[in-house]
Amino acid sequence: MLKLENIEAGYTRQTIVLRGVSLEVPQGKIVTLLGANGAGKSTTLKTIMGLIDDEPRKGSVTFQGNTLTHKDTESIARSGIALVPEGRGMFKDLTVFENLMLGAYHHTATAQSTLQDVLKRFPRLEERKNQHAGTLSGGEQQMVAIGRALMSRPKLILLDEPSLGLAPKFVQEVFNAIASINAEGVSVMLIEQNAKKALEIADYAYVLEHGRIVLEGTGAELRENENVKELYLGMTHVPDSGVGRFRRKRRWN
Amino acid sequence: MTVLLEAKNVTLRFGGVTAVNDVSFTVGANETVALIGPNGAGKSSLFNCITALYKPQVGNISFMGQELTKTSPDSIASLGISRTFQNIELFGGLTVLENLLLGRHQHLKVNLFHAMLGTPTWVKSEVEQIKRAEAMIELLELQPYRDRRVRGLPYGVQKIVEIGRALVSEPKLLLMDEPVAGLTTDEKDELVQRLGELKNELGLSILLVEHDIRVVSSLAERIVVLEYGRKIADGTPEQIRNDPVVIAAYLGEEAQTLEGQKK
Amino acid sequence: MVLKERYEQDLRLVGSPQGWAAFALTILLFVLIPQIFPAYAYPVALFMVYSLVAIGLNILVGFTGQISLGHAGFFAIGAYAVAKLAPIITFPAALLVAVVACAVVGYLVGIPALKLEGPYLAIATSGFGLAIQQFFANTPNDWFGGHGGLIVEKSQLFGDFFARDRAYYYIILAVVTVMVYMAFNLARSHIGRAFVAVRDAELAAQTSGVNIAKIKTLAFAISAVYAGIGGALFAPLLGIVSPESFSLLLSVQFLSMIVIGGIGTVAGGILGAGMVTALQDQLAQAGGWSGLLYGLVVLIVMILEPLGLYGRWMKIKLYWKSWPF
Amino acid sequence: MRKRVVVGITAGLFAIAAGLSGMAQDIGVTKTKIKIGTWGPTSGPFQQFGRVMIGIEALVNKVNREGGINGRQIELIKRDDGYDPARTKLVVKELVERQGVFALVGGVGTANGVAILEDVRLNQIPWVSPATGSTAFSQVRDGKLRTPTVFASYTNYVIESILLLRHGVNTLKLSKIGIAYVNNAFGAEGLAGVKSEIAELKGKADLVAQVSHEQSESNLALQALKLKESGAEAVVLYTAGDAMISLLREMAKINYKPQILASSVVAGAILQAGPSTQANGAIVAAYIPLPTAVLADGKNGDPRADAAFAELIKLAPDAVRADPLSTIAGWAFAEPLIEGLKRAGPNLNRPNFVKAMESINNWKGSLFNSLSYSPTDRQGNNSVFLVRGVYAPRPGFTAVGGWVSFNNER
Amino acid sequence: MSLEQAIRLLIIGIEVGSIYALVALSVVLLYRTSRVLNFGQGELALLACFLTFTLTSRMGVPLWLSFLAGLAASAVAAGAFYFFLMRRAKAQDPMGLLILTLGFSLFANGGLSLLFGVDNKQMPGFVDVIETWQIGNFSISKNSVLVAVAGLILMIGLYFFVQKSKIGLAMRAVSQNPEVAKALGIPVNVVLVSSWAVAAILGSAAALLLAPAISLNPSLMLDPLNKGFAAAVVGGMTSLPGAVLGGYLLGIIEAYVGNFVPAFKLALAFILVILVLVFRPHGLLGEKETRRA
Repeated sequence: MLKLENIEAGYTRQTIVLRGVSLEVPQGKIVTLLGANGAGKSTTLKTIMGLIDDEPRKGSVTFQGNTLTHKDTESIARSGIALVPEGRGMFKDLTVFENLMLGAYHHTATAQSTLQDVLKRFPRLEERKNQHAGTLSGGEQQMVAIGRALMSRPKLILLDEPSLGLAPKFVQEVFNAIASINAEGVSVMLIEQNAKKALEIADYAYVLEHGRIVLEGTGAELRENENVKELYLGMTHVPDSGVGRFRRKRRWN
Repeated sequence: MTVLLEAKNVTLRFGGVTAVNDVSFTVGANETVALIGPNGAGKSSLFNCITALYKPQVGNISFMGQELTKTSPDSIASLGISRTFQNIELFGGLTVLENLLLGRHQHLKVNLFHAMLGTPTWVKSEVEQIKRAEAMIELLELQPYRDRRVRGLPYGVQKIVEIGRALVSEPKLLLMDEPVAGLTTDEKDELVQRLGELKNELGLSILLVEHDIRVVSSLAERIVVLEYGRKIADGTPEQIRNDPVVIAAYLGEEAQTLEGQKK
Repeated sequence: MVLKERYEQDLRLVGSPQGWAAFALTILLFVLIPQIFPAYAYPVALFMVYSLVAIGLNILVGFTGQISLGHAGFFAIGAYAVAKLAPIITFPAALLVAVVACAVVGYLVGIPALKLEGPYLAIATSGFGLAIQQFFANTPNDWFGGHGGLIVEKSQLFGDFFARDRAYYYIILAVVTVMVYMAFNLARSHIGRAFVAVRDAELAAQTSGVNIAKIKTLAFAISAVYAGIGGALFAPLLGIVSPESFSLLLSVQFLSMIVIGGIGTVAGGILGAGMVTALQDQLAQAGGWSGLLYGLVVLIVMILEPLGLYGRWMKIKLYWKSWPF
Repeated sequence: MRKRVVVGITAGLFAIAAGLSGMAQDIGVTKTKIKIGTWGPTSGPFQQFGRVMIGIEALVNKVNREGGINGRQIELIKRDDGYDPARTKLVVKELVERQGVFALVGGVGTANGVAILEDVRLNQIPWVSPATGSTAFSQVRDGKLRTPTVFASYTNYVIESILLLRHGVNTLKLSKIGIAYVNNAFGAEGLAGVKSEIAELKGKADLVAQVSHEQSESNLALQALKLKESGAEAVVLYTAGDAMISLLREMAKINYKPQILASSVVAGAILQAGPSTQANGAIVAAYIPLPTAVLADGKNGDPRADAAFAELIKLAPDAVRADPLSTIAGWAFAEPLIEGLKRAGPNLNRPNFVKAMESINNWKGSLFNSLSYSPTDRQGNNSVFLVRGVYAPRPGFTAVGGWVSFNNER
Repeated sequence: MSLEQAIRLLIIGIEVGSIYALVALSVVLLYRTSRVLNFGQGELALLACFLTFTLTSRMGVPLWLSFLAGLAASAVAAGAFYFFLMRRAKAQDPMGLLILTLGFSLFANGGLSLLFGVDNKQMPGFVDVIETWQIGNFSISKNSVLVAVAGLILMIGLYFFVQKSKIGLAMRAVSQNPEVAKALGIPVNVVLVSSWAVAAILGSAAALLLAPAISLNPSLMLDPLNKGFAAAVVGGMTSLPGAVLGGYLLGIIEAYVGNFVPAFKLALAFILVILVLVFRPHGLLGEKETRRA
């Protein structure tokens, strides 16, 4: 459905963040992209959405057979991709209702019925409809962000760190919501720090390191991979105090 | 163990909202204490009270017998407290070396005129600070970045620079606000490891706010749990893990997974 | 021992032999200008005066990140101090008064400015500039000459010899050299670092032991002193101080100097002052087109070179890495 | 000691300059050419004042076409200073030191002119007709002329305002006087003149209101109200042009109808304020006689002025249409310069020229009432030509009794 | 002070305040969406005035038509300035953009002076500026009423535009978080261009209302723009109601205080600014801005 081929991108001409990233999100699946801060996860999403001017410098992005490379964000969004941005991207001084309606900017005709669907999915938002988004709790804001993305009836939804900064009990709620949206046929691309949770619901996963895909496989495969276990799942114990481990080399096979 | 930092009945209100409600706790010499709790529990507010950025309405905080609620934020450093921030607060326009020199700011007693005229007194004092900063650069293996502007350095390096800036001021107590947020597990482990070493080497006390339970339990000797501005528990990691109040309020199933892992 | 030497070398303003050569050449050039190109003595003197103001403004705007649209006010205080007092207490003493007055006023303006940011500070400081202008204009005529201003005769202050711009030029050169030297020193000292720290991360600066209020008001005071000394040198150079000269337009012109020259560096202020003075000098021949052309130059610089001339220079320097300085 | 050195240097410089440019000739003078500099704002908020330069240029062109002066063509170099004194000095320095002009003519603005006065004094640069009515250009200090190479031909504002007020009080029999002025040197001199004359008049008239406005202020509703409250029967105007238009309209709004006595500077604006304001009937001081073409009824013009104006309208039609008064003023300012150059003869140098200028006595040219200089006096003109603004049959002026001169003795 | 005088001063205050409020609104509207203080606002308004003047007085086009043409021209010019210059400038920090608008202001003022001349022109108005209505023995100027009413209508219109229209909602979204708005598929460039256009229309409307009462020349907008900035700051740079409040407050205070201490009338606006900011650093109705990513 969504296909990235050999993407090279960065923010200024001198720097390069993505060095040939290729990945695929098949129809109706959840694909997760793991990686450390600065590995290029958010850059990948921004490149897909056309949010960085004149990028990617190399490679192509195709969505349902149409190329998205160097199209403007507006038409990319209209083609059926919705983004749930990092940090939830609330319009804090607008009401929950207004936030949601902005998601349906190009879908005025279906806005009302979609709104009913979204409110059914997140009943708590119904109560807070006329409240300013900034006054909501982190978990509720994340619901608004996801709901807002759904307002455009997307075929693919991109989520950038949806669990970041949420208390553990909200995290589960968010992941449940993602799974249920996917169950209704929306494809999902998920970027997460919380690798354990992400791998639980993902059909397929990629690991990004320094702008390259270093590992890929099904969710189950990656859960069992030793390196992933050590670096992202934290399954091994912190060794007792020793020396010389400060900047250890990583070993990828 | 001698008590270094003591907070007594601290209450902080913003308008009608009570951010911190009657919280008391202590940090002993060469002890690591973690503050945990859900978002909005008042952890950062408490931090800001200790660094005198906020003034609590009730209660007092003393550090080695010195009342902190009555001082200004910039004199905290000279008392021997330094801190790092949740979303890295570095001086992006300055080099790594200059960032570390800023950490020495409180030790600089040279006045404006010496500086503007570039007198030998100024050169002497500056050289002394550079030496200290240089030592810290070596300790943290930051040599490759010494003269690079901090803006644009990798995230992980920035985290280290920030810690370096906090340490170069020779604090007795280091406050760290989510030191491992945004790092990979690998990097987290390394940092935890390193902090443990530094703590022993420098005889530091550490007070940290952290979400990552794993980091907290491996680093902290004692954990203070906050919820809605109140302290709901205070004890060793072991005690906290088994505290039913904490489990209900915060950990939820996470605690169980953690338990599972331990086994 | 070796290490120590290296640190001290780091702290020298001019390090390499090539650097020294360039430094000496620059000084020599400035000394010789009135002799070789006497017709340019006045424009270069004016440029030096403006450089001081631009350096000062850059310390405030570029280093600490506080905008000011009111530096014409400090410039005016310096100018009036000399215009009024120099005939009574001699020029050096009047210059000293200008320094003290600007330091005090700059400090006082800095206090309310602590709470303000962005456009609020811009408009509030423009208000300060206006208030100073109105003060000099509306006080009784025997104080500061009211709207007509005060005439400053160099011949009265220095005798007929220094009344010539070519001679007075050297007085300006001496003062400006000292002030520029001090600015370069300040920029790389712990105080200069603290200025930048306050701009980049106020909270962290504070917890590192920087007293924000003190450092910000200090920046205001130093900035005001530079502008004030500029004004003090300007008054005899021009020969008249009148309130209408110290308008918002002048403050805007100062600001455009540092933006054109390069924000946040001492050299940027100097380059910008040079550029603006040269433009004024050259565009006078363009008749009705001069306003349009000046605007056009500003537009082009801002559209193409965000770091100003100094930024462009640094890029060229990077390109010609082998070039001595 | 120092003085002797300076004199020596100056003399030396003169000697060199003279040597370089042929025996008796001076800087900016060759066998075929005389370089003359002028400046004014042609950018920024005050650029309409720059139109004076067009009038100067028109006269210079005419003289050149007729063969120049003693075989020499005049090369006029114009510069824009944006009305900023620091830039004035910049451009005048350029004119004098890089272009090497022989003399300066015109030059708009009081502070602007003062900024170059010391240079003019030290370098003995001839300067004819600073385009401002300030008293600073004809100063006498310790019984000596401060700037002996400067020749003012503009009736200064103090004299102008006194003459206006005298007309109001003595001829129109008005006794409650108000003044509106702009907060700058021009306004201050107008105010000073009015105040001194009120004192002279010893109770025949009172100053019942004085209101001011800032240069940037263009809405004078408050000032109009204040003047009305004071009950002033006559209002003397030393304001900026656009502010005056606002003032007159605001007066009309509140139905307040005093006699207006306006400075020459706002004469142009009087014709733009509109027929239903007090501009209609305002007494205006002009420093030159008005040509028939400018007069509303086409009568009473001065034939000399008519001739000059006819030339001017051919040479600079656009400028004349837009602002006849400033343009013709430029012409007037240049006239004494031309006369001086003629009188100095073929052996043209600065000392000769200054002597020639000093010989001008009760000279009328084509536009002045009477222009006189002497070795002790550089304020050549003390007269104004009073006119009245009218709007029918077309906007313009009618003459009111011709020239009035200032006579201190009275 | 007599009652009559008090009322007269109030009328002057409201009339002037309407102009200030309109200019302040345009300043705030732009600041909210683009984080820019636009010093070129005055020249955009001048363009509208000069065009209206030329069309009506020189070419005989009906006044209302020229009026609309003037507004449209300045809207187009503003949109183009944003789209072709502001958006592409490499200096995207607030200071650089501020200087960019200053450069534009100098450039445009020079250009307009060359094109239309520098002399005072009589701008035609919908009513004769000095005609009055007589209410008892109290006269009120038709123009003052026109200015106040037209100002009010424009402000209400702006309110509905920003609060109720789709593009208004998008403007508010962009003002808070342009990046996210863009990612949602909101045409950010269209929104920004329209906010520049609407701001230009407000500023131009103020100038077109003001010009008939005084005279049209290239420095027409110097003072109103300064006061508009001051009013915007007094009200709070982020608040549209604040701009209106600031404008009227400044106009009225200036009228009363200026009546007693005329010498400091010009500085008054800024004294008010400083007084307000000392107690409320973000203006009367403004809020502290959250830092944008």
